[in-house]
Amino acid sequence: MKVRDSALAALDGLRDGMTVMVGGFGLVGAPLTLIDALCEHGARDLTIVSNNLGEPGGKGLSRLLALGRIRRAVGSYFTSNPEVVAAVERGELEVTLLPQGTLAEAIRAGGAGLGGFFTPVGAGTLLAEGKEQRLIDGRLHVLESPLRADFSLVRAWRADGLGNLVYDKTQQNFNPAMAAAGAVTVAEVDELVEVGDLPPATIHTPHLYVKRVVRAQVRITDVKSVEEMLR
Amino acid sequence: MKVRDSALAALDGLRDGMTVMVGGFGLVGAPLTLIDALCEHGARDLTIVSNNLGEPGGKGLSRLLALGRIRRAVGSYFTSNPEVVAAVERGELEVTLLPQGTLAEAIRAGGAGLGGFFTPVGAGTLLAEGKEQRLIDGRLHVLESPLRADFSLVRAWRADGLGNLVYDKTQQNFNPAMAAAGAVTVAEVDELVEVGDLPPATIHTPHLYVKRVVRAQVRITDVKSVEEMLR
Amino acid sequence: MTSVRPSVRSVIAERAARELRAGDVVNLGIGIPALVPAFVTPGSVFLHSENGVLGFGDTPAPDAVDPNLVNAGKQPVTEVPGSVYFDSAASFGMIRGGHVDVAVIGALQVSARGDIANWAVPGKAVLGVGGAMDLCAGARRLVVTMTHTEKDGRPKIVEELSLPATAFGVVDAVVTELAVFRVVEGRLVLVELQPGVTLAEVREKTGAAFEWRDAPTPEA
Amino acid sequence: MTSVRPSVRSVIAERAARELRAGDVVNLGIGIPALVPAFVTPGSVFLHSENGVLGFGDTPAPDAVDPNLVNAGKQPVTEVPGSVYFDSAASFGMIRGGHVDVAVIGALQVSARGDIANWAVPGKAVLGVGGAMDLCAGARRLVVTMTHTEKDGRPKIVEELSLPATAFGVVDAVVTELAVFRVVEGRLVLVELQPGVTLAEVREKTGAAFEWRDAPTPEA
Repeated sequence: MKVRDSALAALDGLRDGMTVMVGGFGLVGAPLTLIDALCEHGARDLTIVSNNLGEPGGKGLSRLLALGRIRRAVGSYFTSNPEVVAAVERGELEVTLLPQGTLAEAIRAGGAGLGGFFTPVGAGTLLAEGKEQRLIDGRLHVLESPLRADFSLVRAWRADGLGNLVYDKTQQNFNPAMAAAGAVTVAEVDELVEVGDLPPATIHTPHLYVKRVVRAQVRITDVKSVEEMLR
Repeated sequence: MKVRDSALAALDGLRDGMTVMVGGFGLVGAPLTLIDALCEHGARDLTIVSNNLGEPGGKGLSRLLALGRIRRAVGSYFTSNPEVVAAVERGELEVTLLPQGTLAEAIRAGGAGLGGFFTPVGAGTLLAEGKEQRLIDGRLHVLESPLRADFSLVRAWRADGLGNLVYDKTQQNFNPAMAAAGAVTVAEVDELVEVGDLPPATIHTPHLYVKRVVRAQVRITDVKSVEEMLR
Repeated sequence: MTSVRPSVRSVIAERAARELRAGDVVNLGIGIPALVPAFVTPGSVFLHSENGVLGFGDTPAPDAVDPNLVNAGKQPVTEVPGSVYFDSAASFGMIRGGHVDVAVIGALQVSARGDIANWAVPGKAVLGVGGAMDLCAGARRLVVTMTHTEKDGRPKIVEELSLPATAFGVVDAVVTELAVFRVVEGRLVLVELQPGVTLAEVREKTGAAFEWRDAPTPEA
Repeated sequence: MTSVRPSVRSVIAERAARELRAGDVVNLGIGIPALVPAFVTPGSVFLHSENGVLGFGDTPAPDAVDPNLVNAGKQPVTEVPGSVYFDSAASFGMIRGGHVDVAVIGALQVSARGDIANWAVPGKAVLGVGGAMDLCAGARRLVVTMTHTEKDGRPKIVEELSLPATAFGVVDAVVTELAVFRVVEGRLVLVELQPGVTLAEVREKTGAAFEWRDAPTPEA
């Protein structure tokens, strides 16, 4: 069975130096329970692939960063968290920046077994420096490489016992693509249901992508109040 | 409003020589009503992008082929229809063959604004001849180009008035990717429902991809009996 | 002639709203673009947000906030009839593939030929780009909203970008508190002066040559 | 030593079934692979079909056929608890990305180093490839099921393919009515003889050199 009793147990096999994808856009759809378990786990020198690194005040991945466990971050938007900016300025964190759509597409390409793709986004800009560029149909494109991970940590609303996942509203964001791009994908969910209870056409992440499932212990509202969300 | 009274009216603007994507795997998910309308419409010298060209006996796109309207077909599996094989042998039809997954991915790339992608599938084989190939991570890959169309004809189960689409079971196949890759996408559906009646997380094709919607007049069981399906 | 800031922002947002047509799929950036919905007939356009929603409504009341439903500014929004959710890869496929009719976005600089800079400032660590490049490169029409000049008076509309580019030749319209420009086949064209603004003022505060439509009397 | 055809096919399918492990995601080609489910404990593996379904059951009775639910052979199948539907691009992403544990597929030829030919015959118009290349290149394990030789006795297991290749170095196991081979680090290894078959017969009917595991007595 894929369901694990504890989030820490669900990280079995995760080691120093690994690449870990972590879902979420800000804290929405971020696997906060698994991030806490990752802090507890102790692995260091991690490469984290995530759109951003949590929010100020040690929320989400910002907590892992504060513990000094992240060596490199691959994402699109680190500016909103001053703790990330400070870590870069101190030379403690290396950052690889991609346009957000290129990040999403590179993760999808990783999961889908592609060797890379040409995109017009970012072509000719600073973010294309050192990358192959070419004109395609008269428009400059840049070649981007796929992203894959040793572990992918995702957040969903419901899972069945096989590991089929359904996400709630904009909780999806990077989670489905990351679920497919991780060698070991661990999902934390609000609800576990019986196999057959999820309508087959509504499943966002088919079970073949999910190795382990745990119950979510931390909800977004546990770390960020509605007042903060509306600010 | 996107809903049109007739399938023929929904093809307004379609002209000789255009590229038309047509959904379906065999006849499942094939827009049989719109294919009939395309036959009635009269446009010729068409390039059809479709996994296959219907089934023997003038079923689906095989009817359009018999009318001599298809100049070129891009797909993955034409062998199962002897009428297609005969048209090629008579020199009336030009065929471009792609591995089925490459076909699906090229259509997706077209809709998603990508300039091409590297795939290991087909690398080193006859189907990669004349295409750029390179080693990526020690494995030979072939560069494939995106596919786009002037019109995409798709088949779905339900649509709301905005053009949001939901497919039934394996009716999806190439339809969602094609819906995104057509300059003008026309959907034929079994049911038209009110805006708001389709649960937002269950919509397969968001309405921004769909320009026109018509009611399906022809169902798969109208052209193929259950006995034939089970044969 | 200069207004207080909030009013300038409103003037720009109100004019930008008139760039939208009924039925458009519209992606709004943060800042001034986020003010645009206040000037649009409710339900006349479909708001797209790159984190994975098409068709959403206003900010909810505090007791109606759904923490799993936010826009790209991480602000809570609301579901409306016809709302659709999808993942980031699909969402950026919509943007990159030209399926978003209009993006309204802020900028640091726009060049006469429609290049845009809105993500990086030289000398500062470049740690965020978000969806800016995707939206600038992918939206079918790109409407830039910005104040006409920097606070120190330096023009933001320039012959050549001095800041790192976000995308090249992609801007369709620029709306400021002074004027509206369009980029037509690589040429900058003044199409409208905001109420009370003179051509002379726009010339003075614009760092690029521009054409204008109605053959106005040449000025010195 | 030779059986009637249906029996040969069953022998191969039954042995191929033992290549599957509980919980495997399995894609079955047409022909002999389609016979494999008859030899698998129901529910012990998840069948994947490239037209967009994971987890499906047997052919339904005529009065229970759903025309919108078919496998890649266009045969009606049935929904089971846990079934998932998806589109072709997603489905081939699963295959190409290595998320399908085993593909069982027929072949015209297999080479000693695991190259496979199963889609084209020289001199005939090449008008169909379907998902063969995707499955051969993408499945985590590739099990080939085929009769050991052509009807005229020519071997199908060869040193070098003479037919157009589908993919290179991808075959993990070959199951015929005579034997089971594995390709281990580019070397062909005989691991099992079917009941009543001798090593001499396999040697005679195999067009490639092979190793075998249990150091059998050398034969002439």
